[in-house]
Amino acid sequence: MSEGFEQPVMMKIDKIINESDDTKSFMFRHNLDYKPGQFIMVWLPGIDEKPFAVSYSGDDFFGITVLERGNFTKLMHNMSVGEQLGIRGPFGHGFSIPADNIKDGSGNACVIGGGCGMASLTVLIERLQDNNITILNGATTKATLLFKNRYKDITIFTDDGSEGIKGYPTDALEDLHKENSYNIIYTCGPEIMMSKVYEFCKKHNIQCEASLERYMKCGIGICGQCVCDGQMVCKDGPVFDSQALSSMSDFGNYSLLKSGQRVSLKEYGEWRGC
Amino acid sequence: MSEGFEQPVMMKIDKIINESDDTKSFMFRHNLDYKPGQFIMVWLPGIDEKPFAVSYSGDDFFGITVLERGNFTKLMHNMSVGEQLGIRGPFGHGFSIPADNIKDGSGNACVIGGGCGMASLTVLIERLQDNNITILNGATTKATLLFKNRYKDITIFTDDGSEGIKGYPTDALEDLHKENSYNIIYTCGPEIMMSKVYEFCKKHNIQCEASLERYMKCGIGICGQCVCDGQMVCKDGPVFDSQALSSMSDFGNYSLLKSGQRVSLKEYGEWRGC
Amino acid sequence: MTTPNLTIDLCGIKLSNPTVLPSGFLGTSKSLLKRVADNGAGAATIKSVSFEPREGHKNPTVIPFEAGLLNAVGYSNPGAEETAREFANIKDVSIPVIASIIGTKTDDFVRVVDKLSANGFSAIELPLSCPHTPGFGLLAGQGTPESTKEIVSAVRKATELPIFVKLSPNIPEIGNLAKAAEDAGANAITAVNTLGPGMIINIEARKPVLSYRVGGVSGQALRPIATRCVYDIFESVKIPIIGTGGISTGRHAIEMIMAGATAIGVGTGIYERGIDIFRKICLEMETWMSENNFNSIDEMIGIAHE
Amino acid sequence: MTTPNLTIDLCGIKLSNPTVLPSGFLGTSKSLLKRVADNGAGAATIKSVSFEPREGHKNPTVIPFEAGLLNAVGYSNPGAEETAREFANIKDVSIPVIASIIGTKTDDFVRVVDKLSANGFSAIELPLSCPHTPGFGLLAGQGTPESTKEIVSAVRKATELPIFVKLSPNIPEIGNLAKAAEDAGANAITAVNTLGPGMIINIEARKPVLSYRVGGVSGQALRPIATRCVYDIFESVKIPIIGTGGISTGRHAIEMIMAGATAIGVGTGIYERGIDIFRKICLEMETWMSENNFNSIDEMIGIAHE
Ligand SMILES: Cc1cc2nc3c(=O)[nH]c(=O)nc-3n(C[C@H](O)[C@H](O)[C@H](O)COP(=O)(O)OP(=O)(O)OC[C@H]3O[C@@H](n4cnc5c(N)ncnc54)[C@H](O)[C@@H]3O)c2cc1C
Ligand SMILES: Cc1cc2nc3c(=O)[nH]c(=O)nc-3n(C[C@H](O)[C@H](O)[C@H](O)COP(=O)(O)OP(=O)(O)OC[C@H]3O[C@@H](n4cnc5c(N)ncnc54)[C@H](O)[C@@H]3O)c2cc1C
Ligand SMILES: Cc1cc2nc3c(=O)[nH]c(=O)nc-3n(C[C@H](O)[C@H](O)[C@H](O)COP(=O)(O)O)c2cc1C
Ligand SMILES: Cc1cc2nc3c(=O)[nH]c(=O)nc-3n(C[C@H](O)[C@H](O)[C@H](O)COP(=O)(O)O)c2cc1C
Ligand code: FES
Ligand code: FES
Repeated sequence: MSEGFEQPVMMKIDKIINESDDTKSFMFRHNLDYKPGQFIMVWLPGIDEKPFAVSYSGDDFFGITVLERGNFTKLMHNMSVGEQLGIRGPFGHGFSIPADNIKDGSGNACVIGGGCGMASLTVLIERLQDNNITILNGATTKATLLFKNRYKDITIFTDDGSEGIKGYPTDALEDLHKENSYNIIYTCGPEIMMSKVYEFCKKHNIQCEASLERYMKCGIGICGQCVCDGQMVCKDGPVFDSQALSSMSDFGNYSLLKSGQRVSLKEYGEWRGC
Repeated sequence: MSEGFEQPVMMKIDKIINESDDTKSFMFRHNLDYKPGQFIMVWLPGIDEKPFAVSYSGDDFFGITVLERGNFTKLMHNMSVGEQLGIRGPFGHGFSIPADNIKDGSGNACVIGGGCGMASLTVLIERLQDNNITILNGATTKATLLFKNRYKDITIFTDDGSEGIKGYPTDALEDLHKENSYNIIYTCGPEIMMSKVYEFCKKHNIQCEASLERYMKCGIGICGQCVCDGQMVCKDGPVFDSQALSSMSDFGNYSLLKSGQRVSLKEYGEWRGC
Repeated sequence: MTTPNLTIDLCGIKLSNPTVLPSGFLGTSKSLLKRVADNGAGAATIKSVSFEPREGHKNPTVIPFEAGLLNAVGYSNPGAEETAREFANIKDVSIPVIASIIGTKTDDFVRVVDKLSANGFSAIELPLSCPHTPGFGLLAGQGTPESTKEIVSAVRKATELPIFVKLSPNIPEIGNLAKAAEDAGANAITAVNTLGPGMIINIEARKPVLSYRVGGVSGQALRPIATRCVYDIFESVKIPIIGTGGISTGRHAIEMIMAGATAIGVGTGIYERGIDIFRKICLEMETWMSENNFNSIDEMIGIAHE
Repeated sequence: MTTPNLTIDLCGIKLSNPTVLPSGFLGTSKSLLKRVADNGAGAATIKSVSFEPREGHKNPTVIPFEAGLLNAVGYSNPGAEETAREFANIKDVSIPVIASIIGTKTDDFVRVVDKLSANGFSAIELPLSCPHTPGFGLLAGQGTPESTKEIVSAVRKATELPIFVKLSPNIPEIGNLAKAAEDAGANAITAVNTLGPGMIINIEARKPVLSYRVGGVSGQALRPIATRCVYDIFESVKIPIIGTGGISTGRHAIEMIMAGATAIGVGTGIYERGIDIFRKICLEMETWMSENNFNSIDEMIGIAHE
């Protein structure tokens, strides 16, 4: 059972931050016992409920960062300070911090975020401050870049070169690893990107931890909706390590639609978009 | 809620002691967290369930003492070592030990038992060993006397004079109190006897604690069956102090039958007997 | 900020707060009703009474389990005559007292109502819904719209007092049944009686624990179902509802009121939180209402339907 | 002392132990069924499948409360064709797998059975009992003896596989319904589906939490009622019963078996104790059976009736 909220608790929006053209953060005055990589379910009463990562976390506040993508996120984007959202969770297993192999501070870690996947990585990055870390942040274009000013040492990539380096963050990995010799790479973003990171890690024998996304219903590991090869992303994940990923042939390939139909990630992405 | 067993737990009879012609004790190997004066409910599966006091209590055992009176106790008396009884509880509030007014060891206490009411007092007597106590034990006749050899300093009374002093223990109170100047008197037995003890205490301004008996159903303070003037004997009692007793005009007078009908204690006693 | 007003008007009966002691809990004597009143209840119901006395089932009759209580008391009661005596001058109790009346035939109900007519009860409750006593409630076919109409109409003729009809959560179309009661002249619906019945077996004894083997389920297990029943009934009738089932906190009480209840019954909660649960629930309601800008119970009734 | 034997024969299907994954839990993919098998389940049921795909209700669809879960998933499933594909060669899963089939009309059931005929399922389960999905189960009148007979007879003609009929705990005369199923050719009864429905309202939001507003109750709240249902059914039929509802320990499992179950379903327990609950329950059963001198499940079935 979860140690957090089993049922949604209504919380007032305390502040709204415009993170980019299509992304806002919603801040709440509440101390959430949250481990980076876990997620919460956000409820719009009478409408729907969806999973989100926690992107801000402090002693008396937390926040989530939401890309406007469909009806639900649109309704959220139309909300104002003082209005309430239902929050339950946190659920699932987060990242290992610090990972065993960098506990003594000698090792190096790399964090790679893609798109709004960065939202799952921000609290992780803050918890890793005492370690040697490289932060890579990719986006399609300048206007959708998230958190570019939140950290000093962050390397930015855009598909169109409108800001930072033109290209994917994964393109830079080979060189960076030669220089820094990573012990662990944490990643969250489009699954095709994470799958590339995982393959890279496998090749170089680096520990990899990736945060997966699947459509969720119960969020508590009973309905089987979020399955990825015998793993429940909501409960066994959403963060999986190299060992788990190696046995998940659906990773990077398949996901279930709301009906339970198993489709390619491309098809899932198209459905998920609206 | 009770800290003991909410539902009956089956326990094997470990030993059976013949206490008198018509009374047996049943011993169980279990450490029951029991305060003197509390009671347990004893279940004969498929038959009935009745309240009993705990008359033996140790680190790894406890026992109850049962007068054969009707069908239920007859069935119990026919049971053998190794057979099982269902036990739930303990329930209710017990005696105050040591009572505030004898905490420093300077005061005197008197314990007065009548008939199988002695069963409610034995563990109390053992817990009071370090204090100055007088123990009075009354019975109709020698053959029904309980625990006469269990304590060194015990004064025995029988109605017919077949053992000890002829008469009621209450008859001796006046003299004993002159000698010992009691701070508290504990009592359990026929309500007519307890009522006399209470009146005596009131007259001499002695604290009194009496353990009442009423027919019980739920045993957990919700059904109202065991009511005695707004008090639930199962939950607020079975032990009541002078202050509580003073506001209970039913004490010594009325009790409810199984149907809930309020009758004189005499009528109750006749029904209760079978 | 002013303290929220917890008073309600329950079909003409004024209650200082919405908490009601339901039938079967502590309602065996006037002395206990006084104690319940002292502990903050807004109203109280006596243990259900039949014309003739009944001993009820053997013990165990009530047994706690993880999610509430299982009971098969079997409607033990001293009969109408003795009940009239025990609860004489019931106005001595400082809160309204409701007489719960049972019968196996329509006539029985009327005979009991007559016997109690001089007592001064504030209302008559008809539990047409016990799931585990042969000859009564569901086991006597009293849970149908037809028999509900028949019994309510007969009692309607016999008394001027408000009539509460107590329904079973086992009825699928509970709204229809409530409507039948309303049409026949009921002034309020008590929803709900216990659920099931259920059974708990002691595996060492290899026997059901209750001597009657099965019993009605109350408490937490019942609460979501009671809430749904109240929600459904609220959409079907105009008369007020006494929402009963698993309420043990102020939040639970408010949930039931938002589903459509005007008053709320608190039975099994007494086991969980003690006899002063009525006062506790009222305090919790007041605090929540202040924090959430509600001034009265009326403002909250049924608002989950909007 | 020899270890007790947990194997059972469920109308010809051999199970290594009596624990069964009920429909709606984890049964969305073959990979999860394998995992359930690895965690010690004796058999597993797939998520109920209709002929056409169904998206089900919006979230929240499942919500925990103090005494179990409330759910209104709305029978989401990818339809018969896709299900046949996902569960192709189901014998790859090391335990017997049961196909749960739903339909709004008798014909639908048969069409799904036909689609799945080549998969290698061990049995067909017909849940004629969902309390909260329009067009299905109770809301489609499938909980009557007549419609039960009609559907079971039709499926009986379409398959040689054992047929399990899953009943609702809401049915008062559940024994009669089980008998109707048996008479029509059912080989086992699964008892029970979820109870209610129930409702939970979030008082700050002033709205029911489930997007469908109401949902079926499972878990602890359901257990005494499920036990009573199994007890009643055991007295009415000769075919075996899969007792389901609130089981989360070995003691609960044995209680259900003593009430009359041959196998036991474990759903909500997964939430309470994790996916390895099947193994935990088996261990607890073994320990208890050793201590209480039972050598096999058969010796315990229905002994609470003696
Ligand atoms: C655990 C978890 C939590 C989540 N929490 C949130 C949340 O809090 N809020 C929210 O709104 N969503 C959340 N999501 C959703 C998820 O982040 C997005 O669905 C995903 O990042 C796609 O985002 P996008 O649409 O911006 O991606 P896109 O714009 O399609 O891609 C973003 C970037 O990813 C990289 N990339 C894309 N394709 C490739 C490729 N082929 N190879 C290498 N790199 C590539 C590029 O840098 C690209 O710019 C969460 C997901 C997960 C797994
Ligand atoms: C809390 C509690 C726990 C109990 N637990 C048990 C239990 O464990 N086992 C069990 O079997 N029963 C138990 N009882 C039952 C109870 O003890 C008996 O019902 C009661 O003592 C009568 O017993 P009896 O039939 O032996 O009394 P009787 O034989 O009628 O009387 C016993 C003695 O009481 C005295 N007495 C009687 N009448 C008077 C009078 N008018 N004035 C002064 N003294 C008088 C006399 O000394 C007489 O000999 C319990 C009762 C209570 C209150
Ligand atoms: C021990 C017990 C006895 C009951 N007796 C009666 C009764 O006599 N008449 C009646 O209408 N309801 C009776 N009920 C049902 C309650 O009045 C109430 O409807 C039910 O317990 C649900 O409320 P709760 O969950 O708050 O207890 C009884 C319930 C219990 C637990
Ligand atoms: C989330 C959820 C989904 C369910 N889906 C189905 C289903 O599709 N078909 C079905 O027959 N029963 C379904 N059920 C009912 C279960 O199979 C089971 O009968 C019920 O939950 C009682 O068992 P439990 O208390 O062990 O969970 C579902 C239950 C839950 C909680
Ligand atoms: S969302 Fe239900 S198991 Fe993960
Ligand atoms: S026996 Fe039920 S209240 Fe005491």
